[in-house]
Amino acid sequence: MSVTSYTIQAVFFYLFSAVIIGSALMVVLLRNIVRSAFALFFTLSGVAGIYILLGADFVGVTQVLIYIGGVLILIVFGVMLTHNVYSVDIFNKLGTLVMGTISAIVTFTIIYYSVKPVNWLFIGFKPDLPTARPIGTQLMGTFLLPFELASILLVLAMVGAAYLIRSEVRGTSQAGAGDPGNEQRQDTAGKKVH
Amino acid sequence: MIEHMIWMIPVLPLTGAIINLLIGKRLPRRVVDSIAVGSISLSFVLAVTAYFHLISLPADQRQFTDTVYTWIGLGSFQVNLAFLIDPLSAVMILIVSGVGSVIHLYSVGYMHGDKRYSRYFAFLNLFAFAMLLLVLSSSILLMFVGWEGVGLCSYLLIGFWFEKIENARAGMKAFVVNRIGDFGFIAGFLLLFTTLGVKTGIWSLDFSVLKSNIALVPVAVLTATGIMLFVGATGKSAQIPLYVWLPDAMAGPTPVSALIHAATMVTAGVYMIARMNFLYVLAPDALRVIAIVGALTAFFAATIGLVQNDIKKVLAYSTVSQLGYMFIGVGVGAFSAGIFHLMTHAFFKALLFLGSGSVIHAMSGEQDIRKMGGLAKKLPVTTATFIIATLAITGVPGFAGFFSKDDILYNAYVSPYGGTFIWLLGVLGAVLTAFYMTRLVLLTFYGKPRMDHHTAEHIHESPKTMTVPLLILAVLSAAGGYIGMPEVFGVHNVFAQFLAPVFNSGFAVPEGSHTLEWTLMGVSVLAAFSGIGGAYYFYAVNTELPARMAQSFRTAYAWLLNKYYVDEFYLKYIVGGVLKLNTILSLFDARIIDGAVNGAAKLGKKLSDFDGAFDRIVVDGAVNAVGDGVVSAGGVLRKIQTGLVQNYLIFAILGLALLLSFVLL
Amino acid sequence: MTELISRIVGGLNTPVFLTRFLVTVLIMLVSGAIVLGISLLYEGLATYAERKVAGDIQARIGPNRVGPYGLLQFVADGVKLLLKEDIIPFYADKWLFILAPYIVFTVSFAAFVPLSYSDHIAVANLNVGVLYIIAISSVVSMAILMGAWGSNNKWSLFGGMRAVAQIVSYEIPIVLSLLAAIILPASMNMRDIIVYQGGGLGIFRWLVFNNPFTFLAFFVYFIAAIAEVNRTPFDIPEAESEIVAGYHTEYTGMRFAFFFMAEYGDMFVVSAIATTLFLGGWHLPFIGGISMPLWLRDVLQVAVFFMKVFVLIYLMMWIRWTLPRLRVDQLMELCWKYLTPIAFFNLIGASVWVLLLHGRGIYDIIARIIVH
Amino acid sequence: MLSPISLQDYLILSGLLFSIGVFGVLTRKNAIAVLMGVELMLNAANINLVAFSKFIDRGIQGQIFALFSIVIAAAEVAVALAIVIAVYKTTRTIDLDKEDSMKG
Repeated sequence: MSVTSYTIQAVFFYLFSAVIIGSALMVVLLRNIVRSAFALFFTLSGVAGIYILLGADFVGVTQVLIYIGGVLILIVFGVMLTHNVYSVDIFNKLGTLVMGTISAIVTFTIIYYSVKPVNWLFIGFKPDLPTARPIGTQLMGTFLLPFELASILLVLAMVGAAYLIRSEVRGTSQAGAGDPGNEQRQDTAGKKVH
Repeated sequence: MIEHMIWMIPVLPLTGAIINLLIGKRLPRRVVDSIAVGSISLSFVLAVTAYFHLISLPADQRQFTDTVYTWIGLGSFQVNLAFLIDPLSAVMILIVSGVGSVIHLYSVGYMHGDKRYSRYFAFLNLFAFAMLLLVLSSSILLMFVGWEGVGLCSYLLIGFWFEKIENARAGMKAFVVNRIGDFGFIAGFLLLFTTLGVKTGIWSLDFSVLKSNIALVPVAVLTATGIMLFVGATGKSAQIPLYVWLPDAMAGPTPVSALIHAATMVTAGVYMIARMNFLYVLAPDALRVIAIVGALTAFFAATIGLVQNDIKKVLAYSTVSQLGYMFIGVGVGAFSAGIFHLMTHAFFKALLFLGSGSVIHAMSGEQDIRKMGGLAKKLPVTTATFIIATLAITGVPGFAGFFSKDDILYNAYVSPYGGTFIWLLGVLGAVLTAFYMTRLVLLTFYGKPRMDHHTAEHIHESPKTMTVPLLILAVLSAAGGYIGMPEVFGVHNVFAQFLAPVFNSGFAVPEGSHTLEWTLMGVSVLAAFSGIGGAYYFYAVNTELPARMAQSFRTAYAWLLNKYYVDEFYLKYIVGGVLKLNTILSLFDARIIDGAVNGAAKLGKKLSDFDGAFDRIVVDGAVNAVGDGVVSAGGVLRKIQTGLVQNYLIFAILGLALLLSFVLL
Repeated sequence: MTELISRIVGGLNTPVFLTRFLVTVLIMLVSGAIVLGISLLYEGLATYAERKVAGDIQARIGPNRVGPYGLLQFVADGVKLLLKEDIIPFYADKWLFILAPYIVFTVSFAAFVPLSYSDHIAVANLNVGVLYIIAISSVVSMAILMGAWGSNNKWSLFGGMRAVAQIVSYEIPIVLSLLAAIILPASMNMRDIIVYQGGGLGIFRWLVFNNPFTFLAFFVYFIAAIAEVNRTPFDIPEAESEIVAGYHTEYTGMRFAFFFMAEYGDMFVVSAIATTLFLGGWHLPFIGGISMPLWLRDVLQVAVFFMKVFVLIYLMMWIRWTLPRLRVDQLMELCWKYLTPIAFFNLIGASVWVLLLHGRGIYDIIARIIVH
Repeated sequence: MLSPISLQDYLILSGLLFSIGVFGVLTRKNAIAVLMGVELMLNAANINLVAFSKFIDRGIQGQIFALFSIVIAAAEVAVALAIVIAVYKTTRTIDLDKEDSMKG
């Protein structure tokens, strides 16, 4: 590794860090929650960049695929489905704000002082080899059980989420089945909402 | 191959029963009876196959077991669902499925107009299943399942026409009386089971295991067990004192009477004792009891049969009497003679019942022989076959009953458990049997017609499905005895030889001389002919004599006609006694036990009143004081509980920070 | 090119590490600029081609005024779009409204990066190339949503929602059918995949002809890819008759052009993936074995690659001007009830094939049988 | 000239990101905004995992852990959003200050 590549790495590291920290601050500080959600896009992209900088190309691409293509879309949809974006003040009362700030600073202080003085056990230089194949091999070998469990977890989460969302819809669809008492029931349901 | 298809023999009728029970109502009648007759006939075919397989083996290896699965497995105690085929059970399944098939076929004609057609055949198939299970089982427990199963089917079929209350009552009577016997049966095999288990550590109900270890059980226990099992047999096989249900059981359809109450189920007791022969040969006292009870029943039932007027009642008492002969046979240790008579009796008694059914069918339901007569011309087939059966049961030489009855009487005479007394009762019974059977034939088929005009017009021979079974059984009744011809005729007793491996328990009835055998045979033949002749004199030559006899021996006649008032005796003293005991016990309950309980309760209430006051003032006061303290403290502390998750998180993070700062600093 | 740049930079009197740093940065910039230029040219020509094809199919002439055969029409269009008034709706969320087209264009442009144009020409030879393109194209949905929300227009929002639902759904059959092909070369590197398809007469080793399952996978992929780039018959996100113009209703001038160019860029990318994974990439058919100068070979390979891509793009245009649009429910039904299950079982079948026959193709097997 | 990037730098970056996430979780009123804070924290943790994988892991187990973490995050956000939407349907709000039915 030449000095140049160190330098280039450093440049990119600081670039990505700036993007991450800046957009993360936007995520937590912006008053418009939709903009928060889109700011999260830059944070996640920056983190993906950090991964690639660390030689983890597969993880980086997966980060883009799952976090940006999946999680973030879900969050934006969630915002759109539940939003009273412009009417609700997004921040809590001042007391909570102060306490939250203190907590965040205390957290960072603790992390900083527990990371900084440690003499980490480095293994020395490690070239950035392709990772896709070893990850695949290990997922199908050493980590087969967690891999399968993760798939089960995903199915359960999907079914659970669908159930949670559908639980209310089911009542109305039953009422819409066309029985005689149907209209009246819908009327009362409508009154309850208003 | 056939060794592993034994399970199908009972399962086939079961399948038929299930199909007919579940969907029989929706099937056409032709399909219903095809299923029923087909399943039992297939069983018969399998039974014949199994029989031929058995005789292809060497004589000492004629036994195999088809284990289907382990029914109960508790450590070393195992009951397998296993079917045992040996010469004894082979004979039995041949009789049950063979006679059963014939009677199923007969039922197709007899029941053709019945509204519960499919149910009838379902029950009949179910009975066949239970009976085959009984005779095929390789352990007492499984046998008991079949034993109870046939009892159940008997109950269901006796009360088949339950619209008439007497029929339903008859069914219940049969069931209750059978239960009394079953109690003895259960007690018997449990006593044997526990004694053997405690004494030797062999916990088993398997026949083969019991057989090889029976010598380890004390003779007293064996005798007790034998008598208890015999109590079970008296219930199922209608012996004194539990015979009373069988005549009433004639309330069921006639094919049922033929199959269940003549040919198969009632012989279960005989089969059971033959199956347990290894036990009985070690318990001679039990054998003596059996022989005496059998002999008494044989004579006693025959006397009642003399004067009955209902055609089926006569046959019912005749059945009781013949069962008594079988018990004489097994009771004197001549098991193969008993089984032989069981077989021949199955043929001719089934034939008699089916013939009577044919008569009843022709008479539009009339069963009283005083209103019959002269039917011979109109019912030629029925008459001919009925007469063959009568000749067989009376013991006319050459017919099946002759050989078997003679075998029993001979053995009763020479056996150490028998003796002159039992033999004499048997011979007298034979005279009476010949008498009442001849009376029955003469009154029914000959003489002047005594029925009303309307009935007479409708008399007709039965359809083919009914006469063909009659013919089959007639052939068997006439010729079936030759397989058991005694050695005195210069041939081998094939039947006894075939069964010999089952009964080789180290006991043999001593051989008498040929002269003695010829003499005894002569006495039997004489007895038969004297009975026939007497009856002929009374009912064909001098037809007024019976009425005059009844007049002059009025008391005796009344006793006989009312069956010695046994039913009334049971009702008054046993049932009544139980009811009285019941009253006394309930009084005891109400006065003494309830009184004690109530007194205790009153005392408890007083005590609890005092305790309650203490509770209210002292304990509650303390508890309330604590509670109030907690409530006021909680009122202060609940302020922290904002219900906002973020506040909790702040506390959690600051608390964690505090902890970590201890670690880091 | 690297030498050229380093010589230029070396002329400046700077410290060594800075020199090298500048070289690296410049290489990045220049190669980016080349790709950008080519892709812009391509996109311009593609709009021209689209109009010509449409004209052809509808028995018209198409653009024919600007330049010979109307070839310079796209230049005129570009100038017109640049000069148009740039309108930002008053109630729009300005940040998001402005940002969205750039992200869309950047992302579609970024998908060109791992493509392998010839044996030696590629912007970056990524080890996770295929996965990278899939990941990057899923970002498009995010950017479309951004613009749709930012427009503050209900047609835009409907179009954006539809686009996201469509892209997210059709990603599944795409990934599954691509997997069926990838398991044979066992690599996600574009160049490795193409190299795997070399040899023979040049077409029999193509993955599309490798076995029945890859053959089916190609069609599943191509159908799903048309939906992924929102073209007719799957253009419900911008269905004119229903929701005006979908998520770019409010966009004008150059911002609109970015969306427009992104669509043609996406077409190129999905066709290039199909070419790379199924159709043998830059392998020269029939004449691959003949020896020739390296530069000639590279030029021919690039030509072959582009030819295949253009054939596929022409197919897409053909389909666009021939078939009517699907309804939303039909669209989702096609994806979830047909393409996804087919692709899924296809993947299983392909895996079994690879497992049982050790990755041998159908022609290898036939050849083996004939030889024996 | 910039010094080479060490493990500490990555860890401090992740610590910073984590603290920002904590701030977001603690101070935001909107439930989905809180969820975004959680995502920031998860990403910070993943940076740690991958950085450790680069610097002190001989294999690539750290990266595999990160992959699992990403998968679990996806499941988590799906369920969390479903809960949020279910809550929204019943209470017509996702303002966490108003979700205080557990108040003592």
